[in-house]
Amino acid sequence: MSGAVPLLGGLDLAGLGPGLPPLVCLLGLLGVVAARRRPNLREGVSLATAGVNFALVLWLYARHRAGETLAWEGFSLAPGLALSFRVDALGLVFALVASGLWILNTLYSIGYMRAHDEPRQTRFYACFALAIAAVMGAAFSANLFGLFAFYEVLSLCTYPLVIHAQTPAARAGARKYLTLLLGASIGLLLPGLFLVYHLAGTLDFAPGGLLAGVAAADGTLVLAFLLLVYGMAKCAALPLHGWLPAAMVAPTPVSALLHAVAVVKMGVFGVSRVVFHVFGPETMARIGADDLLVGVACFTIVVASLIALAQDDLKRRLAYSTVSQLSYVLLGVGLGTGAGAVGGLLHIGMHATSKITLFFGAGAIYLACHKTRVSELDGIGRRMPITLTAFAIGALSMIGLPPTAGFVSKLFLVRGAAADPAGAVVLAVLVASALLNAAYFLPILWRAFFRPLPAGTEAGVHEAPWPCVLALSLTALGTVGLFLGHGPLLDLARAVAHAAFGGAE
Amino acid sequence: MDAQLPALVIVVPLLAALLVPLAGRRAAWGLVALALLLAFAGCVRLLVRAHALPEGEAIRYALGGWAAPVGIEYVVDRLNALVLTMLSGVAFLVALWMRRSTAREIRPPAVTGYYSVFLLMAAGLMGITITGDVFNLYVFLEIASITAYVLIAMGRRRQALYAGYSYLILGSLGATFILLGIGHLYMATGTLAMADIAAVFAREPQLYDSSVIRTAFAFFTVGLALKMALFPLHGWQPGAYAEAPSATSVFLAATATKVSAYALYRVAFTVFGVRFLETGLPVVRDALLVMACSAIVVGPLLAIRQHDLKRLLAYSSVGQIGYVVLGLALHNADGLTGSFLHFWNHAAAKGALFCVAGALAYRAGTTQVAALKGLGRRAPLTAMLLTVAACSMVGVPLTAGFLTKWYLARGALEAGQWAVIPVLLASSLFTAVYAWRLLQLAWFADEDGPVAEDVPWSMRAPSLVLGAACLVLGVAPLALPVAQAAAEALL
Amino acid sequence: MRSTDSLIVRYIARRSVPFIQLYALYVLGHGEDGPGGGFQGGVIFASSFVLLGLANGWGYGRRAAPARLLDPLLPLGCLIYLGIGLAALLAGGAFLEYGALAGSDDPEVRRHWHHYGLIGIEVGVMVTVSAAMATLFFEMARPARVQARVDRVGEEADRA
Amino acid sequence: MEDLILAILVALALAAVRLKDLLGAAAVLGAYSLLMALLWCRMNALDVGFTEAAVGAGVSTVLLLAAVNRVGRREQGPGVSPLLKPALWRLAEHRAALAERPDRPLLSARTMALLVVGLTAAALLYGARDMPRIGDPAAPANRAGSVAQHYLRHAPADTGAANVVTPVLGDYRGYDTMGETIVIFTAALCVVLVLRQAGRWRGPKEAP
Repeated sequence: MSGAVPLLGGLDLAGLGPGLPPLVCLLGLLGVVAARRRPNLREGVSLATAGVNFALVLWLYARHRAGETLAWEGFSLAPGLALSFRVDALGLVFALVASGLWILNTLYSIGYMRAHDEPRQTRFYACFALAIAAVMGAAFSANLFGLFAFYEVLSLCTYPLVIHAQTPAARAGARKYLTLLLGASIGLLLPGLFLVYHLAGTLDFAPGGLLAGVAAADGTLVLAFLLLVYGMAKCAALPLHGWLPAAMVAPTPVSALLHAVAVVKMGVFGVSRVVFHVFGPETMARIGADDLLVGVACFTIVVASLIALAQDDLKRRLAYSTVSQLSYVLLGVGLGTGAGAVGGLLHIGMHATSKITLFFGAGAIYLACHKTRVSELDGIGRRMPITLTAFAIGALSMIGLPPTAGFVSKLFLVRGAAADPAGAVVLAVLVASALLNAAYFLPILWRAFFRPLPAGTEAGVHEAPWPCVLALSLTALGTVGLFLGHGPLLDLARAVAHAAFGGAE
Repeated sequence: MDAQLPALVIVVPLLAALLVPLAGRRAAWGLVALALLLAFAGCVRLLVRAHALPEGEAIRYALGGWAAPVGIEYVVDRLNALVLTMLSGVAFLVALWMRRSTAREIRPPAVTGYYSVFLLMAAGLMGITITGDVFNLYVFLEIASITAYVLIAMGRRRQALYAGYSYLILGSLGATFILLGIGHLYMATGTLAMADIAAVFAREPQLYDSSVIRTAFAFFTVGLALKMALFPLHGWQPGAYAEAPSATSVFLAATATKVSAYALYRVAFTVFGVRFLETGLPVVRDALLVMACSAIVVGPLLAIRQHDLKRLLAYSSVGQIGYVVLGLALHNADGLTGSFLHFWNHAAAKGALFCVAGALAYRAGTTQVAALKGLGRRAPLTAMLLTVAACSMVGVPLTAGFLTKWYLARGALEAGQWAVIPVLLASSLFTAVYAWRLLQLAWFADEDGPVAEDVPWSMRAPSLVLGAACLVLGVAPLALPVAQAAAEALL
Repeated sequence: MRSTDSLIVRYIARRSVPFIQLYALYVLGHGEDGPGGGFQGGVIFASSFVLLGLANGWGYGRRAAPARLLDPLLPLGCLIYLGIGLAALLAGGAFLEYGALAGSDDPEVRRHWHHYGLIGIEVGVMVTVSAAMATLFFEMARPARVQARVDRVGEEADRA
Repeated sequence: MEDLILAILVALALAAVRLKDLLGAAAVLGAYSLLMALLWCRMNALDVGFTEAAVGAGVSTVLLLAAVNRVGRREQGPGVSPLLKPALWRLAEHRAALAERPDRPLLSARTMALLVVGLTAAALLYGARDMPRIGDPAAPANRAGSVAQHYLRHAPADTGAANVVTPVLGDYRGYDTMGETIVIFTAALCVVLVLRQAGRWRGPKEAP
């Protein structure tokens, strides 16, 4: 392997390749715990970990572009059960999005936690580090077992984050969060894993799907597909979406982590893996699983948007918006067309950037004036112009208007749907969804910018602490930036689609 | 000395057990630790040697110089080398762990006696495991049983006497059944050496239809099921584990019932032979499958309702022994591998959990679940230990418990026993419920209690070794090749 | 247990002790040629103390076989047994291979040593069994009055 | 003759179970052991008979007496023996009692005991169908080439002992005997640990 750095008597660090990011994050975890008595150092370690991690992912991306095959054998637990890592386009999409936004999320967390003077911050940062380690591990896992293992680790290590406040409400929310996620993964995902292994005799991802050549009854395969998709309840497909609104009790940086960066994206990333590398488009089409996925996605998009419309709590409204937006990804990968797949995968990044902006905005509003309800936001745009401008950008992206990131992915989705024989229904759903998105985001903006401040509140600019503002400004800029320059992501998504469907897009 | 190892790993602890009552208290503990360390080293060496042997061979040792079947022989193959290593390893760790704990829980004049009995129990369990002679198995079973009764009865509360007594009654019943089984077996075959009995069966397959042989097998199964607390014969276990002194609980829970399970494997596969299971008395196999599955589901379900940590863990053991027996009922290489792995995996996890209970008893003077409150702040390392071990019990991937479930599920699918999968999953879910409850208290309870320091390092270090084993065994398959080879050798 | 009131019973019990013990030794020695051996001999040996305890009172019997004598004897018998086994092992044979004690390959010598080994272990068995049986009896039969005193002493020892 | 002894044995066993007077029960058990010893002798197992007489009829009875001395003469508990009522009847009674006390087990200890004894007896009877007769030269244990035959042939030459039982116990299976000796040691040690200073200990004085 070129560029290998021989260290410590021949230990080939660079040879670890895709194993490096998770290992670095684990080191970060140790650093956080070691520095538990010195908050500045602890937060410094967190930020440094995030930065190094992003740099490593970029390095992997560069080498992947250069055409290198990057893999690390990792550990073999048992024959057929290994923790091994490989870099591929799909994994890079997830890894780039997560590790990039992670830096901003960490920055924002520091501001938020310090401003609130929250207790138990060491536990918070430690779990944060473990979460990103799990995300990196899942992104580069070369087999279904690794994906499952890191998926579980992420569920477990985000639980302390959700319950962070330890109030009765936080406990109840966290309980629902873990019950649903753990119940689904033990009750559905794990048997799905057993079934896949039983059918195929391997769990290693394969370009055309590891189940491609497997002779099995269609019914069994559909069962396996459903077990895997619903087992990954993190993708929040109805009716297993309940954990998402419940987890809103968490501190805002955690919500951002759950809803934008790590947890939900882990779910849709997992489903994409299942579609492309476990079943493969051919098998999907043969057993009708693609239509099934599209149906579930369409249903979720519409129903979740309708529910969002009825929410007054800002974060809950955002939560249901997330449920609905996630299904764009499922829709895209389920369409069975190249453009659809590109749109779905792009939406991982586009939605992440926009939704993190929205959550940062909501958190900043809460930090600055302790408001959580939509109905309380009258005139707030005048007091927090930067925050609300960023919020507006995020909202536009959700609706899918230019010049924001959401427009790009939705454009590809529309193209993909148009290429589908039964695309009319999907198109109708996409249009309806855009309207619904507008219906629940625009009133917020209207209240914030065009309604007067309620009587008795003093006017004047009163933004949240600077790290928060900085972070949300950056993500808002990123939302616009991704509209203008989404080249790397698009290339990667195209590579995945190309491998799956050939040249047609 | 290498050739004498099979005898020495048993004789050295026995010798120490006899010397301990004559020694002072401090020297006594040193003797215990030293003897068990030597035994552990010997067992590791035996494991390495047994694993290097070609398929179908074993290390044999003729006691008294009389080759079997005239004399008694020790036979070490991969399966029992695996169990021996587990036994001696756990015993050594518990010996290190118990010095401070017994000082608090056992009345001072009785401490050396306690050490002696503890060593005898360890040697008894190891003797059951290593022997190749069915009657010798019974002799060591007696040693292990009597010592277990009194190790339980020495608990500080009065109820400990009752717990020890009820185990005495049921355990004696089980031992009697086993003895009846041995008697019937001898009557039909005229020999007591396991290998020789198997040879008789191979020579005279019509014996499988003999009512004497069938009765023998039924007695063995019921007797050993009683000793291993297989549901619904688990009645003695929760009280016993809950009332016993902490060190006893750790050692008993980590090892004792598994040795009976091992004995069942040995009797079923080595003595009676695979063909007997398949054709001779398949109803026993089905019965074991049903019992194992009910244990796996009911154990954790009962555990959820408990308020005493040790009692909770005891009920969880009722469930876990189901995993160990399931392989026998599934009867294929993967299922057996899963069960054999569980010998180690469960020993590590349950040992660690009882160490947490012991630490609680040491510091808080109680083992109520509620006392876990705020453990994460008071004693972060102990709380981490609890977390890791609980995750392994649930079967979270990358912990040792997952590998067990993985292999058992594979075995079940292979055997066409689809119904076992929901059983495994339900058990994981129920286990997750009580594990979650414990962790919730340890990490996320409101912190109102006084801040006390963690237990002394002499207790922390051995328990952390057990906790680390839960992780290491989950990622690095140390036991796997041996377990797989042992499973294939049995079939 | 209290002593009986009958002087005759008490006297005869006391006087029969040596005969019982002699018989026990005979049973031990006779094990090679007929029924008997260390186990039976040990039981009979212990029964002499039991008889003393039954007839002359617990305290009388206990004084004849005090705990500080019996307690070390308990493991001692087993140690003799184990020691012979280990000696054979160290002499190059298997554990408990008495013939190896001879240290020679001559079958005649080996057979002699077999014999000695057998007697040695029988003695070991007898020591442990007799000490154990007597201990069992005296522990179980301990009168409540004595028990209360022992408890008190024990608690004082605990406190110290 | 054996049949008569066996019949008396069954009667004695029942009497031991039925007797409320523990001292009497201990005496009955002593008689039981003595008869067993007789039975062993009739089967030419003199060593076993001797041991049974010394241990079963002798020391065990005394130990039981000592225990009775500790716990009192009368057995406590319900006065009806399990044999007087059919098991099903008792089961029904327990169902009724269960309604009042949910923590009570479904079957009482006595019913359980009766069930266990019945099942064990059934299994033993089933097993007896194919049992070889006592002393049958064709039985596996007595056949030429069997271990027992080996002992009978070679024991005197191997060890120089005239009584075959002794070399079997002390030499061929000497390791078992060592184990049994350790069992005796263990039992005595255990009794000492439980009974000596039986008052409960409340832990070291310094507060935990």
